[in-house]
Amino acid sequence: MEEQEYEPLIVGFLCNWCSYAGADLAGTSRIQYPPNIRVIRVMCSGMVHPNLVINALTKGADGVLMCGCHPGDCHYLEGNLIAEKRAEAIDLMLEDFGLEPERFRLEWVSASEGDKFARVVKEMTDALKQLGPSPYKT
Amino acid sequence: MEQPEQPAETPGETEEQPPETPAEPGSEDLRIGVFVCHCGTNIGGFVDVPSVVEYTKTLPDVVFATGNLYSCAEDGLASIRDAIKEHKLNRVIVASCTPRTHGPLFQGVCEEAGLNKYLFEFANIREQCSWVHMKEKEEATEKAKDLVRSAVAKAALLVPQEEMKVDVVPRSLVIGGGVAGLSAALSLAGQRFDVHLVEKESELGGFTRNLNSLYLGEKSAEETIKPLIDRVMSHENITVHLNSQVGDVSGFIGNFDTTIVSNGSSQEVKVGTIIIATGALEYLPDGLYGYGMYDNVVTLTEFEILCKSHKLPKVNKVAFIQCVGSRGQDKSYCSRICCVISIKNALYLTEKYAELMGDDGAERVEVGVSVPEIASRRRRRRRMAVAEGAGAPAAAPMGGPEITIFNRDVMTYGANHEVYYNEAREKRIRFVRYTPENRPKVTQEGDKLAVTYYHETLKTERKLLADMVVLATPLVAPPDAAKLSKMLKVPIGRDGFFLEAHVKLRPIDFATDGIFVCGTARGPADITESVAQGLGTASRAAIPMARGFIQAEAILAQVDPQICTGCGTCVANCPYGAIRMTEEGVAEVLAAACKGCGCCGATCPEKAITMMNYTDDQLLAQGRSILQGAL
Amino acid sequence: MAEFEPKIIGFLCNWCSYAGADLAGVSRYQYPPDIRIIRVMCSARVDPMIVLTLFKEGADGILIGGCHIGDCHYISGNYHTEKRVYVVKKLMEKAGLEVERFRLEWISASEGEKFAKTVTEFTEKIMELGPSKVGEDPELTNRMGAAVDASLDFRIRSLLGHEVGMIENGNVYGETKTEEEMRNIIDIAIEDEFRRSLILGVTSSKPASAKELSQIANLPTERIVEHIATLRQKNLLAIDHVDGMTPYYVALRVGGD
Amino acid sequence: MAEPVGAVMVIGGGISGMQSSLDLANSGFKVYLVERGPSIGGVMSQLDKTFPTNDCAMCIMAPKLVETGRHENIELITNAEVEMIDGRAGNFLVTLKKYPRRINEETCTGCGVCAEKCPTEAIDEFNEGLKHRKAVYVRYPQSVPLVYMIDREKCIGCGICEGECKAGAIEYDEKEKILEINVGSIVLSPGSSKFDPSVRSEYGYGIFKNVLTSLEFERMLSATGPHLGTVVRPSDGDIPKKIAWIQCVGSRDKAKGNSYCSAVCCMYSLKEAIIAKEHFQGIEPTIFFMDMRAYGKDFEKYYIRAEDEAGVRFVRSRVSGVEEDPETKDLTVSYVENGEVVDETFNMVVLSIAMNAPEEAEILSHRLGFKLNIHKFVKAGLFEPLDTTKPGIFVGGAFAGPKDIPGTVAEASGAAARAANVIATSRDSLTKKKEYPAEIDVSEQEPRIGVFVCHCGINIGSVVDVPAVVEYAKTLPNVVYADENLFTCSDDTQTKMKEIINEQKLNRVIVASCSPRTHEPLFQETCRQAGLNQYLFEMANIRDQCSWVHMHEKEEATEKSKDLVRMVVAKSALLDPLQKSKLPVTKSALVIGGGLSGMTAASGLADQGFDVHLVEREKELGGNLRRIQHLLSDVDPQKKLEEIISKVKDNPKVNLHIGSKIEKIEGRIGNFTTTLEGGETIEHGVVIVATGGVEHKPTEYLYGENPNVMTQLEFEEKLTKGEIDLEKSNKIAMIQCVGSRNEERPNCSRICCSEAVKNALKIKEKNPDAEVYVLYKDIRTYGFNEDYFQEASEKGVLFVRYDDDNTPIVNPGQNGLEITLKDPVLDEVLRINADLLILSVPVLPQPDSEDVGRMLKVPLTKDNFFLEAHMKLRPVDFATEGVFLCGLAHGPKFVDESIAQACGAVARAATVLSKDEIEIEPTISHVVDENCDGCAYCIEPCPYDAITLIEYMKNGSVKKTVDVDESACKGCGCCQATCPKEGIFIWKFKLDQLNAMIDACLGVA
Repeated sequence: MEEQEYEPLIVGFLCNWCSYAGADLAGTSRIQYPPNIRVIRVMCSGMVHPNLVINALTKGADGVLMCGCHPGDCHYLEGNLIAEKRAEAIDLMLEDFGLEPERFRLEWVSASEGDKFARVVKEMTDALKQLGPSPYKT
Repeated sequence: MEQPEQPAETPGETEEQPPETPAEPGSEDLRIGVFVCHCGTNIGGFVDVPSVVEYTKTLPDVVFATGNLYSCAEDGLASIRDAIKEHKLNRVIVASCTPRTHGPLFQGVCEEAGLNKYLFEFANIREQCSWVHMKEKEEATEKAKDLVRSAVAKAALLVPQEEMKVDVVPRSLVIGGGVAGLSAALSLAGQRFDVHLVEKESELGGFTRNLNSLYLGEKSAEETIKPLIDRVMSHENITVHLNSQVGDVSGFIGNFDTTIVSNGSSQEVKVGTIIIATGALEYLPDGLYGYGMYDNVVTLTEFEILCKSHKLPKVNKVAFIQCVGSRGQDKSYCSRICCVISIKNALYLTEKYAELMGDDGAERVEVGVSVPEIASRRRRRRRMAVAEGAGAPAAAPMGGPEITIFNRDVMTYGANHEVYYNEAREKRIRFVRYTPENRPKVTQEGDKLAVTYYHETLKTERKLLADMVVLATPLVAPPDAAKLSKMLKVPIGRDGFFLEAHVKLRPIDFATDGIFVCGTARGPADITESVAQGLGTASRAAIPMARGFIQAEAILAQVDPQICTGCGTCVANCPYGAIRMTEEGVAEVLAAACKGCGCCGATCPEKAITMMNYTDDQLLAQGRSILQGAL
Repeated sequence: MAEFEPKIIGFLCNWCSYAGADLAGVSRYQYPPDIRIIRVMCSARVDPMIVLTLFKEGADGILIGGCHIGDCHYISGNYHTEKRVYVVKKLMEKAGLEVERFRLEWISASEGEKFAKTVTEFTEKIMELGPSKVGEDPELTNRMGAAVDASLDFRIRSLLGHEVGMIENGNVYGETKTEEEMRNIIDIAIEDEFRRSLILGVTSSKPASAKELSQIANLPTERIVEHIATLRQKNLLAIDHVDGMTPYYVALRVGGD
Repeated sequence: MAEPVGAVMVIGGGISGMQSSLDLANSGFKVYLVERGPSIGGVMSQLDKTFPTNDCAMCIMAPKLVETGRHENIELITNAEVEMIDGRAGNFLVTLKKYPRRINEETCTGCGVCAEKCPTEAIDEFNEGLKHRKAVYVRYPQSVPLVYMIDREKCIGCGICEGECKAGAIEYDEKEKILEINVGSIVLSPGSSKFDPSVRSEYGYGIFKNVLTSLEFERMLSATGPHLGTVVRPSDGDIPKKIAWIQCVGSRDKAKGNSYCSAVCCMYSLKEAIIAKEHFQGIEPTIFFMDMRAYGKDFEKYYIRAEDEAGVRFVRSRVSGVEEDPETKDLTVSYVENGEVVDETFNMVVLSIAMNAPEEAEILSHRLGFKLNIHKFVKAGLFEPLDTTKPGIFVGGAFAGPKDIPGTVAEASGAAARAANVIATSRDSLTKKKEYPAEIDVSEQEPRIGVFVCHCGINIGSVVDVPAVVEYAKTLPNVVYADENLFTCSDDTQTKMKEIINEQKLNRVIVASCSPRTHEPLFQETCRQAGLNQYLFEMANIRDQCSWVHMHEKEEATEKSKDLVRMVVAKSALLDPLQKSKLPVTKSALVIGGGLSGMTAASGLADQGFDVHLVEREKELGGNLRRIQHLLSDVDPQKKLEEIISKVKDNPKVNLHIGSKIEKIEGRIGNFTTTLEGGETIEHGVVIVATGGVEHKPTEYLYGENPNVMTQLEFEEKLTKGEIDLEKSNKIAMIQCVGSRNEERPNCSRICCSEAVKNALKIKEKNPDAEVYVLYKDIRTYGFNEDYFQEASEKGVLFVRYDDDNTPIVNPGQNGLEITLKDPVLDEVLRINADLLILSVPVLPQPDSEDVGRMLKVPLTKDNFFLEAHMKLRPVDFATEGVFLCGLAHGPKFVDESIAQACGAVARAATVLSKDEIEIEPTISHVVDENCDGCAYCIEPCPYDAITLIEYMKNGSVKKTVDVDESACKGCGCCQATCPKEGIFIWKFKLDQLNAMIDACLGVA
């Protein structure tokens, strides 16, 4: 990449039942958002090991977005609540790794919230542009 | 599709150092030369040419501008040629008369100087300026400047174009083996072109095979067409496909890919031209005048079949009713030939009466049911039971038949037909006029058919008891014409007949090049006319095949397949069938068929079509340049 | 004050009208010098977008000359021209630009006199109307912008492109549509798409509420709300902010940025 | 008699029809699901959220939609109607007329380009006319089947879609088709229709722009609705500040609408009010109602929350009219409050419109030969709630009477059970099982990856440079084959794919196209058919999440596609072939509880040929029904009870364990072992919990002190025994909500209002001159019972309202009981001297529910009723598989509701029992014994309690480790993410697989 404008790279973990479906709906509705995210489908947001997030961030991802079902909607009863607790832990870890809190975000996106998914990606992309590249980026 | 030939541009110069590639529009290397013509005093007398020249020099990208006394004179042309070379001009503008007459001349000069002729642009400052504003020299000069500026704006955006030649396959497909198709096929074969003749029936001859006698002819219909059929069948250049239909057609003039389907098997044939001679059918007047209800009510063609097969029952009083189902009764049109055919048959019956009614050994039968040809025609259509005892032949007294022709107008057009009409009257055939408000009515009365009619002169209702009623019905387009029309992308009119390109000047052409129509496929016609049209289409079709190639237009529509989504709007718009959908589902312009009108581009919903040499950018640049006003 | 010199552009088809204009010259029929001619091969080449764009950029009058119906060199081109002219006029009407500024005339190659007469009349008409207000009047300019956008709309263009065919040859179900039916269909499309273009045009520079848009577009607010729904479905419009209970909409620039 | 046909026709594809179809197809029957419209989903697909959980309707429904659409034994027949029917139960010949869709269902890929380009706009019925759709359309974006349809009425026939459709699916000349289908039984589930509120002209619907129906408002709220979830006034686009809901529009309205109560409107209005407020805080909702009928499970809590938390204002008053201010288009609502007419201005009015019988009710009844009731719903009996009057034809959902989604789903399952009953002997006769070639062993092979990149017509190809992605894919490690397809999902491409897999010896397959949510099963199927393990398949979503969302950044979209492919390739190389493990099923059921529900369930299962163990701890069968003496119907409950009991007793398949208590239940779906007190053990494959409930014993109102104070059930018993003389005791008062709707038990007990009405009518029947007072908070005679409430009012029963601030005071007086009550409407004190006081008390759960819950590891609600797996869509299931629920154990309900639910439990249980073995998804957790040190961190997060800590001897020492119950694990992966030592993982989502994706994404190979 050249000196021009820096394009952040976001790794997304989307739960299969709500958020991935919501991201699909953004597509079906042709809601445009910046092409900076790469989505990894997981069955539940509760499946995402904190190490995965930290790995991604320390290997050069500018941000990690984790999306799950709204509380109460989890396909696995309460996986998303576990993810939420874990997110708090991840936030703490970010500090240890010298990373800004904006680099990790947990959002609830339901299957009918295509627009919300698009908005979240756009907001996060904008925020990461402001923030500049990840210090781990080689 | 065969590969088009390489463009024929300046073949001699390929060896030399090629001229500098013209700069891309908008690049800094534009070098525009402008030649402003005095045209003697035609322009110079009203437009201040030197000031136009000076003004022109101030325009962007103009590197050379000069005046010429007569640009079109040999020295003028030479100066243009020299200037192109000397100043390395890559766009040339002549401001003088009209491109319609002088465009090709100056384009030629550009080519001689190694410049693609589509990099030439004209400004018409004579016909559309000096000559029409002779009293307003100042304004005329201003206008001339505007026109030159507008031409410069366009020239800056011109791109070189190439002309294409497309080979023509010297083979023709004739669809329909009636007299029209037979004549066309024979004529083409005689000119040494291969012909594939497709006939859906098992025999050639078409509608004529139904007929008995022919008017103005000595021989019977059968005898008349037999030699034609024989010659076609035996001609080495004609391949006859009986029991066959055209399954599919794609391609364009010179290169049509057609599929001929015969008895389930299909064959691919590549042809250069196509002639439609699919003919017409007789209208069956179900429910009119007792047709289908009373056996002895027959159509004209059925009457001929009866005569021809010697199955005419004993009849003495015969009534012909004209315009049955035509001229507004169902079909709106006049079927052109029925009047003369009714007269023909009336005369035939009169002349051959003794023979037809005599004891010639032929079985006298009930008409509708026992004559297989007619029975099968009717079976499907019969909806009402035959009245009991109907149709029993009456014992006709010997002597002569009494024939009445009920008509609205006797349309025996042309010299020969009128003679016929007079003859009929001499033979005491009665002509009774009726109006559409008071049509005759046919009912069964005992063993006779009662024709009740209103006598226009006597102003009373009269009744005629007839043994047989013959209905003159129109020719109608066959139902499969619509399918063929879709396949070939040529139009049919409201009545289902094929619609020619121009009613007056191109009566047997279609807008789509390479496809022609003749005979009753394009509307009612008699045999003479059908043959004439058949021969006409043969000669039209021969032109491109004889030349062997088509020079395609260079100013073509171009589809950007990246933008096109395949909505098909352009296909619906193109008068020439020159746009088709590719397998990828995007539009493609058939260079050989496109005429460059630009109709497609102006409505392309995706703006995926560019009309070369008249692009949106170019037209807008011209328009905007005009709006700028003098600087 | 300088005398008004109208800017009139003529699009003439090569085969009839341009030749007719030439004949006017050859015959020395004099006419006012304000017209500037652009030659096209067929009058059907003139995209409604081009006419509207030039009006939007200040043309005082535009004349299209084509062959008489039935005489078109390209068989049916002028028939299409007629339909396109209708769309242009409709959009001018919606935008509030005098439709008299646009004229279609059939002029054959032999009608030099008619050409001169047409131009004379047309120039007089334009003189009478005075200079185009486009550019001066920002609202008119906005509306003309919407007219140009609408002329590029897929829906209008595709309907326009199918109009003749559906009248002449019938639709995919083999039914022929009458001129009137097609005109109704196209009228609805023009109305819809013009309003939508206008909404997008207005909101691309400044967020606006449905009520404001209603005033600008001179259309009942309930209709505006329907158009807003359609535009939001297409993801062309979004709520910028809500002031009190009133949402303000902003046009979305198509694309990720 | 000939064997019955092993197929069922389900008519109507809403949530009810889908549930019936799935239950039947999953228990061995072929199903023809006939839908009038172009896609299934019914009214539920139009809803935004659902009460009382505020679940997103589409989110919870979509999996059922997809499963129905893809089920190999459900044949979807859309755009079709029943023409006629022949034959009898067991063998019907149904003639269907299928209307043309004009788009080929096989070839349409649902890409939507046709609709995008269609130049003709039409009113969008799915969005209740609040927006436009095109003349070629799908009903909603998640439609099943996802096949577009041409609206012939609106289509002008321009032909553009034909050109745009790259799949060549447009067929303008498609004609009507007649289909003849043989089935053994029929389930009717055509749903309901909407009441037309313009009939009630005083509300101005159709004239005033800002008066909407509740369904219109529902669409407004929906994120896929006309304004993407923003509620705006149609008149001017403003967000309405004050919104009024007017209840009972067309319901409880004999004059112009329906006499019955529509049963759902109170709740959906609460929901709409809450959600509207959630969407925009500034909204002030007001609900005008007569009685707030929050009678269902946890509904009352929802009602309380609406008032307390969401600030919904409730006005108990019938609105007399709505007027519009012509300037502002605001609406003035006139109503009576405290005896005075009040005019209040609102910005929007929502009419809670009634549920009518489906439009086609009469035609269906005529063509199929079953009878309707006076409301044009299906005529059914109280004890046969799912049977129509014609044998072999059954009814599910709203066609049997207005009801909410859980009721519908339970009934739909029940109708499936009834339908299966007829044809149980032909189970598995018409269903197909797919045959697959032997699986290729890839364990020793190096990865050979094939990548198929899809153009999806122009959906991907016009944005992403597909050939470039293909070329790029070829350069990736392990990729031995890459190519592009126009439509990868088309039939011909699938065939081609199979050939390529074999030719190229591929052992990993990747398709880069659309969403795995919709298409993964299809491609997995293709892999299986090619002999490749289906878990070696992966997808890259370069359409929904790339080309469609970056349409104007072609280069970036191409780059992103390459990245996505690279990521999936990286994962693919690490995939393992997985096998579904199979557990044998013990084909018998345990039913706990011998009341009405339990007996219905037991005989239902037995009738389908399964062995049943019915355990009842009392000495006698019958449960609460034994106490019920009369019903709101002519049926004699005791006679019916006898019939039911003898049916159970006479059935050889039912093993009765009367007077037995269960000591413990062990095992899991397919294989339970239950031990009874006394040591008898029972082996069974499923459990149905039908433990019932008990009547609450009140402490208030002199109950237990004064002999003339009794509960409704006691009254019934005494009346039947002749202990009460109504000639003497002719002043009778009833108090509702005694022990319910209070702090301790906030919920409503659902049935007491109707019971009170029932007994009041009984009293009036015996002594028309008796004075009967019913003191109530809200009269909740929902559904058709409203008619009885009206009847009681007409017969002179006096209904007097009280509220929590003014509860009745009962004192023993000289002339019987002295009851004083302050009437909140008239603001005067009412005194009643009653001979008898009857208390309407709630149904309580069995006191030992907790024990049963613990034994079965199933949860309870706060009220100690059993908690089903999902309030809306799994009303008779537990989250624990193989355990089902019905009757009062689930919550208070009527006889017919209990029976319907019991039948529902039968159908659900039959889906398990009909199988010889159950398959378990292999994408579940797996313990890595070497890494696991038994720290047990993973046990607590597991939502399914599927992990246990175990110890065993290894190399002479105790090794701690965890064990995963495969049949309980659902594969959510919470354990994997919790484990600090990589000691447990989820197949197909292993950490190294996910890490490989991250590395590939970041380019750090």
